[in-house]
Amino acid sequence: MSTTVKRVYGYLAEFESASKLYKAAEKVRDAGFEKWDCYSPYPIHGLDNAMGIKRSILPYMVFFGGLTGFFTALALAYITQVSIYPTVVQGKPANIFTVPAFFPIMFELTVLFSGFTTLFGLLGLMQLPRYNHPLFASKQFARVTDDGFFIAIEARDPKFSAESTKQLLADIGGANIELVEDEN
Amino acid sequence: MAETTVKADAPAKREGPKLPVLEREKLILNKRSYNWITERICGVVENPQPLLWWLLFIPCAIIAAVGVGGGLFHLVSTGVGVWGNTNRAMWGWPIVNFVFWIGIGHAGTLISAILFLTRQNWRTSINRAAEAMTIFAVCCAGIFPAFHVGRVWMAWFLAPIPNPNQIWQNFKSPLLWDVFAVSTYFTVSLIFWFLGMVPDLATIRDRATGKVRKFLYGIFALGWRGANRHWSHYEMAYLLLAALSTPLVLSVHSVVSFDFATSVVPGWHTTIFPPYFVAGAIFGGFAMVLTIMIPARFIYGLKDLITMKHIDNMAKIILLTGSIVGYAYLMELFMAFYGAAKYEMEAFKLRLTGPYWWAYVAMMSCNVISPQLFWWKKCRENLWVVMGVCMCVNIGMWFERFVIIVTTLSRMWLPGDWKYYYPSGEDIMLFVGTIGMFLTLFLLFLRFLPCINIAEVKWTKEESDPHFEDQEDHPDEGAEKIAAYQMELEKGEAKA
Amino acid sequence: MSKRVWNHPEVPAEERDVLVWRSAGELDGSAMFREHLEREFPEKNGELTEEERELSRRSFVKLMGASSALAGLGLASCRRPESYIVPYTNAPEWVIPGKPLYYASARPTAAGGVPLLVTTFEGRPTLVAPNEDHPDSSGTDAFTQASILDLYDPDRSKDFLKAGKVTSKADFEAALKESAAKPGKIGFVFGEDDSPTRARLVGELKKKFPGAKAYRYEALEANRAEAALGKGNRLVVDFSKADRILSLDCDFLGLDETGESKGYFERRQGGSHADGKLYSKEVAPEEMNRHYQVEAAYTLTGGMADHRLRVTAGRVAQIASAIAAELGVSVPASGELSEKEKLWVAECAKDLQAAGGNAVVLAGKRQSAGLHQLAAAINAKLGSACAKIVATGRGEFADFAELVADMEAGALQTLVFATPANPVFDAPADVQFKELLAKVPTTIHLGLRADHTARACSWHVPAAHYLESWGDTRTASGSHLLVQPMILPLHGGVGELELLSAFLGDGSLQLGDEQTPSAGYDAVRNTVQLQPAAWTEALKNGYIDASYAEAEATGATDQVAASLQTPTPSKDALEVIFAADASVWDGRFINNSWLQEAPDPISKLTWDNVAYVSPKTAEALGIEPLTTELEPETKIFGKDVKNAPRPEQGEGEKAKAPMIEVKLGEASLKIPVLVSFGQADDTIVLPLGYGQGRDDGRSGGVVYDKAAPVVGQVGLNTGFDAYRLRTSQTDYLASGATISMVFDRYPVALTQEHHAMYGRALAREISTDDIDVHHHHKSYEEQLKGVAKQGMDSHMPPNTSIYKPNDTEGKPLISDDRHQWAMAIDLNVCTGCNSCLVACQAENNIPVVGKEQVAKGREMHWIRMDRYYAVHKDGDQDNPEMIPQPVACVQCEMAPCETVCPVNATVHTEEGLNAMAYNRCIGTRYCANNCPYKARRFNFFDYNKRNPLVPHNLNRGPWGKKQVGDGKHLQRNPNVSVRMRGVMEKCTYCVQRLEEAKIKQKQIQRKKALGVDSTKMTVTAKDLRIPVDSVKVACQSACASNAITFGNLLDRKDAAVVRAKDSKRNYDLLNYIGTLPRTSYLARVKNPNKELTSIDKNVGRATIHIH
Amino acid sequence: MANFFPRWSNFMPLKLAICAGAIAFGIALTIAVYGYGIPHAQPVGYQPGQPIPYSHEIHVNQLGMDCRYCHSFVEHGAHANVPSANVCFNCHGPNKVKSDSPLLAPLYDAMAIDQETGQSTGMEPKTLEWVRVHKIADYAYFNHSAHVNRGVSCQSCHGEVDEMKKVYQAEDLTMGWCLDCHRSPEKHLRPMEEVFNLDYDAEEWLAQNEIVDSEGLVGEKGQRLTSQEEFGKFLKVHWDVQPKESCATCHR
Repeated sequence: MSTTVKRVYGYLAEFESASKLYKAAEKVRDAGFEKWDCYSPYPIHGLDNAMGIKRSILPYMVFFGGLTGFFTALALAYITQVSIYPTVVQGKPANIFTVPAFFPIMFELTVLFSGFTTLFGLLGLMQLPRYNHPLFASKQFARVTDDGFFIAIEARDPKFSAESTKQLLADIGGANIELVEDEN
Repeated sequence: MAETTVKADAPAKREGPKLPVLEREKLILNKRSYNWITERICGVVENPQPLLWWLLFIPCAIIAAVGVGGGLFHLVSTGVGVWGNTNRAMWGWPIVNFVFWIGIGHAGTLISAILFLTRQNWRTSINRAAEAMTIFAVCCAGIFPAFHVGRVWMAWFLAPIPNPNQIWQNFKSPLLWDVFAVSTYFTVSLIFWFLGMVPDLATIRDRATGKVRKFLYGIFALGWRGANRHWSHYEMAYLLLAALSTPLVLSVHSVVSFDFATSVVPGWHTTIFPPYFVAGAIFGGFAMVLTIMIPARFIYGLKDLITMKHIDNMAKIILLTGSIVGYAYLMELFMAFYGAAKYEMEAFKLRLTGPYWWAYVAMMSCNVISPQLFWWKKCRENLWVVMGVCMCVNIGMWFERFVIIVTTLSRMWLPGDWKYYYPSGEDIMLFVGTIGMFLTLFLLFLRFLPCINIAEVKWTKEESDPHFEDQEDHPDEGAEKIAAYQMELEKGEAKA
Repeated sequence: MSKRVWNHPEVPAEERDVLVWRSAGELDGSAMFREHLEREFPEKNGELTEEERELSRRSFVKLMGASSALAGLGLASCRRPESYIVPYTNAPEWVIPGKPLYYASARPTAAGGVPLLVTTFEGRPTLVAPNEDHPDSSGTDAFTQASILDLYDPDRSKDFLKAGKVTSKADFEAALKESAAKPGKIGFVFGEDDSPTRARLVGELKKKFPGAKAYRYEALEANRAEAALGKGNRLVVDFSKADRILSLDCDFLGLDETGESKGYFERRQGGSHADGKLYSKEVAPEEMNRHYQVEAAYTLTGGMADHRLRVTAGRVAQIASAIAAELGVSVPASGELSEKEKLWVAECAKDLQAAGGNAVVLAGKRQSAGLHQLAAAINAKLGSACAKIVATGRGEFADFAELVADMEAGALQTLVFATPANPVFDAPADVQFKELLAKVPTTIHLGLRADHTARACSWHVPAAHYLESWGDTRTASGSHLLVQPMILPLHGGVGELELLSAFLGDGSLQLGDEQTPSAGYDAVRNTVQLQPAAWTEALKNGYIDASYAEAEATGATDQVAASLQTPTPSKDALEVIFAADASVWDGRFINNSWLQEAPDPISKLTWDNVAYVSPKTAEALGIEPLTTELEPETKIFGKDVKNAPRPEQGEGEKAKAPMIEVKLGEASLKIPVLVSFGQADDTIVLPLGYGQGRDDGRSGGVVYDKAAPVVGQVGLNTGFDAYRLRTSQTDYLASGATISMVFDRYPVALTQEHHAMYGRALAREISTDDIDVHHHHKSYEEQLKGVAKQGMDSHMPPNTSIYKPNDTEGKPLISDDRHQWAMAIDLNVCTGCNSCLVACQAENNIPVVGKEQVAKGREMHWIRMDRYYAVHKDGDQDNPEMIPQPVACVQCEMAPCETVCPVNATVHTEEGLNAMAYNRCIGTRYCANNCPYKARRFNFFDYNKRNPLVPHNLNRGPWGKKQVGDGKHLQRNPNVSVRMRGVMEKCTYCVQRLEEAKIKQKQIQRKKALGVDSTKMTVTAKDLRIPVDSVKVACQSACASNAITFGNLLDRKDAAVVRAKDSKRNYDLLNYIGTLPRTSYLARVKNPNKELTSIDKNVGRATIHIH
Repeated sequence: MANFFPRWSNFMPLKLAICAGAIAFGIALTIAVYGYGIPHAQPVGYQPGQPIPYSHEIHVNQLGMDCRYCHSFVEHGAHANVPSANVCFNCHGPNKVKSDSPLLAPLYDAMAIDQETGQSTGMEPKTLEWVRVHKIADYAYFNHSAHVNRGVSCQSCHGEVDEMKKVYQAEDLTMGWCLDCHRSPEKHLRPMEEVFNLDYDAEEWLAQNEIVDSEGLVGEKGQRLTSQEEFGKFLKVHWDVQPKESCATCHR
């Protein structure tokens, strides 16, 4: 058996239901913790408030993503159709008046770029994919995707202390409180 | 067929202000627990497949391989002439099939996106399967226009790639719009579908026992761990995608309809096409969702998740959209008559009475008349009737495209070139092949992926509400807030 | 691809027996020229296997001038494959690689030689066009246009045959020497064309071999007219003087020609071509001719007629005699006429009488000698100045009856066939020609095809095509045309004159090579007796001034009474009319795929012949299923709706005509049947020439023997042999036929299956007479004004566009200030003869697709020859108006096809052309859907690579039979891309010719510049504009009636096309969609007799009654 | 329960994405350079060996022969023909220039003449097969006469042929390259007399020949032209040179 000291990730506590989790979250928030999170099998309404998380900034990213798509399409169409090589098709004008014909593609590229921004923006914000995580080492944590509700408070949090944090979790109704360690 | 529905009890008594709340049917019956939901849905993926699955899968896979694989091989090696298209009907079955499939591919995104935006919580039980259907239908649809071109090996001419010839695409062509629209639609639908599935893949991952499963589901679950900081972004992303998909889904079929509407062809050149096509797509898409979900519901015992309420809701949408489509048909006829354009009038006269009258009759009776049965609750409750009407609608929607494309092209402007169009064996083979491919992919989807959105279904349970247990404990959440929250729920659900 | 194919073939010099021969003048000329002659064809006939022939032919294509050959296609490597430029070793004079050379020549036909201008590329003839320098030149028909394909026919006879077995040329030469030395009683059978050199040689032969006899025979030349006009005489009509024409079953614009028809068409234009300028005025009714036609079944001539009387063929003579009686010719009394006929006869006679010397009566060649005598008598009575009887050189030749008699009597020891006919197949059935042939010890057959006669003769000699051999011929009026070869015989064929010369000499064939001219050349030179300079000039012009001497008519009327004695047909005893086929003529073009695929101008049938009956007869005989209505109607809610259902015989690939059995005397024939509108009741029309070989088990044709093929791949299993019903007595008309239904149906490939315009004002027609239109009485002038306002156009507001077709600088997009191309098609003179269609096929490398594909609706002809029947609601439903309408790409200025192409493969040029970049096309076919005129054609298969003639072959794709290296490919125009599969194609106004002309104009500017300082020279748009009307497109030059006008809109009134478009008759097809087509149509004008409009209500109203 | 995925897997997706991106970029770059810049069908610098090592440098530069002596149809037809063997023979025939050079053996074989005796060998002529250097696609119909007759020199497309000991391809001959000139022909126009002068230099020529823009076609009226740019524009207007960009110009 190795005697290496493992790095502590934090405390994990289970809660009975969404309501209990909600209430517990408020308390952890009020206790001033920063590096902690709630875990649940489905999104719980209002938990963001209870945890004190700000609204996601994803919409702003997507807006600029969409804008990029829009201008890409406009530039692509206008430059190729009007500036570089205008062709005479059905006597349609080869100048600014031809832009209405590009609307469908401008729309589609706006959506396409927005879609990609959403996907990659989301992954970036969530810092996923992350396949290895200390919490996965916890046996009970596997129930988080089924019917488990958890709160984990990380050791990185300045307010974290081995004893009082555990006590806090117990106080707010956490069960099966477990010290989660990094595996290596 | 009798369906044993357990009438839901009145919701648990809540303190606080009394609100005039109508009693609602529950979306999940028999007060199933979270774990029951997980077990039931993941069970579909984890348990050995019923015999019926194999009995369906093997023939479908063979049909797909022969029909699509063999059909396309012959087509590409020999030429488009193996199809029935002629110098008169330059588009025939292939484009009919394309529009048919792309139409089917609309319900999925629609259910996911529009119903999400309008807070129709009943969508949660069906949206996953419907989205999968979208993806697979778009795959099937994509085959047709791609291989329909005479020189498929030159199809990259459609992509605006800088090239030494300095020649570009024609951005004024509806067909190029189509290329952009369909590929965008496919991409965004795929993102939507995949993102929606990530938490459920995590569920399966966490339940998996085998190493291969652990690895593969683990890879696609992206390391999801249900953290609320993730849920927060995730919900926003989902909302954004829904908001993007809604206009997209409307645009795609509008653009497909532009292929026809922007032409000068009598019978095509009509401004009613975009809304009419979109309504038709929703109509056909919902019918296809029902056609597939009703049997799946039986096979996998998902009756408590896909309830009669779901089916009833969908039947009502079919009735509504079917009536819109019927209105469009009649309006077309009226405009042809009222417009006093000889060729337009003739085109519609020939649709009604010409050599393809049977296709018109099939379209009218399947699309307009058969859904009218859904005015009666009895019919909406009888699954045999629902299934029958849905089959009719599937057939009718195919004929709608047939009427628009083939009937029009075989009797166009100059009688000197009128010629009847016959599909060839390869046409039929490829169409049947795509049906096989669609079913094969769908069966594989049932086999390997969660067919119902586990996370969202859990969320529709009443106890998922953090305020479910008692409200007093939340002094900072005033009664007004609760009322507003309830109102919001009502607004969305009263419709359903 | 193996490398050996591309190697330059090496053949010893003395064996180079096929070579390019460009102009006789040069051949005749200096030794230097001989040095310059270049070998083109490396093959050695008779010693190569079929495969080797194919290979070397392929090499031939690759060796053209600067064209390149690929070696070691570097598929594995990414390197560019090495290709070679193989220049001539000794460059021949005049040949500029890639540039065509034009030579004058002529095609001999029974109706009179056709003066031609042949286009050659590096020695390959690729296209024939009328020689417009010739005073008699009046276009070409479809047969002439397609005859060039016969030259390259892969199934052409290539081998000498002895008793049907392949033998060597040496064998034959030995036999010929023997024969020429001691031929015994020798006979020669020639075609019906008139060749002065042949006549001279025959004269010499008669001197050399006392008792030698010359005959003439072609299946469809019965020479009945000679009974009235005298032996060897023919009637030549000067149509330009003919004010009134009565045609008694004479298809003078179509299949039986009577002199040049140019004058007819000019008169049809009613003086609008005054002052030598086309369309300088409107059609003036008083200057138009009036054309009466009496016929049983529609002919192209009948379609042009102002008044068409529909009677059975047997009754034509009765009508003629009634007219003759009206005019005061003493004739036996004719049979009973109906009231309507009486009126028609009386008014027609009155009209003819009034025109006097400017009237002419023509009798059809299928009609009896009696009718010809009647016609001659009427002409004489009228004092017709436009009908001239001339003595041709053919009087010297004995006719077929004599040949048969001589053969039967065993009076011939040697018989030489040099006729294009195929007597074993096409001689009357009762003659039993094959048995007769056995009575002649030595028979030598000279022919392009190893046909039935070739197989039955003791010797067959592959003949040289008229583009490969020396010869001469005469036009209908007697102008002496020179036939000069464009190329040495591809397969070592022997010319007719060479064979005759061999008999005149010691029997050795002098075929000529690059060193020595052939015997035919000497023969022609000896005939014309011209000094070298004059000879060169004559070759350049293609003709020598000459004309036939006028002859006196015999004035005989001895057979008139007999001609009136024809039984009245009934449904149990039908009248049979044997007709020349518009695709294979008498059967000689059976292997010509262009003609086979060109739809019959009337029935629109391709690849087959069928029996035609009138709708009423079909109903009476109970022939089911056949659609007998022009615009079929269905009762819907008690109302008749014209709803264009599928014809009952099926449509498209499922069109299957019912089979009937026609019994005539002892003989019977199973043949499919179709309804023909405007045909006389109780008659059945059987086109001849088909059914030359069938191996599909059907009984209606000669059984095809693979070991002794009598017909090539093209003609195999096409049509039914109606010759077997034909006897010497009933060679054109027979009576007493019965029909019974056979429980069978036959797939037919029709290019048009709906025959009416269904109320759409497409092909427009007006009348010089007053007409009631929607209860308004409209004079000719009013109708003329209303042409552009017919149908939808009457109430559509003008199209307005919210966008202006401008570029970034606000200048119009179609901006070229030198050329703006446009075309006008004059329906007034278009007969619908297919000549343009075939010319287009030749010029633009349009592939043949085969019967299966045509049936599906995938024919590739860029010109679709629509033909509509129209009846007025009060008019005679059984005798509709027939009006053709050629539709090709109309080059819309606002072309709907362009905007929908996603890859910019079809865009507009600055000159108003709707260009098609084949190499950019990916084949979405959207353009074709959006084309209102349906003028686009798609290559559904690799028609150029795969052989479409083998059944189902195209569907086999890469496993199918190929046709690469097939001789037909030598005909290709090198200036037009050969399209691959998956590519859209269509008419672009022969853009290759336009570009060529524009470049030529630029070359001229430089030549001007070289004298002076080029920087001081100013070139303007006007200098770069090609001379007015100097470019002719292929269809235009082929057109016999000048119906197509093409030119530059910027030439203003100088250009014929602009004047045509300024005509009030001008209208745009489907004008109201706003496509602004550059091709417009000119409405047809009918010139009816006022007195007859009460019975002929359809005349001039083909569209005008349409709302 | 332990983590199924090892710790290093956390950065795998990012690494893979970067790798994939790099590879895609590399492919794109390769295509851009080799496909776009130098399309393999039109390799600039392609310089194959020829059956006879004919040197343009000697014939044109040293001997001063005109292009049209050999490429005789360049003014008249679409093709600038490669000379037939008898043209070479005009100078290199028996007892003429270099008639004994072994390099000329293929020429003598082509003419079927014995190089030593000058008599006919009586053998089958072995046709000369020159390796094609400049090739455009079969469906593009380039016409030499249309260009040289309008003041476009051989040099514009074929480069400094007079300097070439062995001919190579100087320009890429792609459609885009064609279009460049069709869009701005003024870069290549020169006096028609100088089209075949491969030593021509616009500025030198203009220095010797006074060309005055008297009509103000380029700039100010009466200005003396000095550069190719100005001169080209002047000639373009003067000669009404309007090269087309529409498909039918080259594709039929």
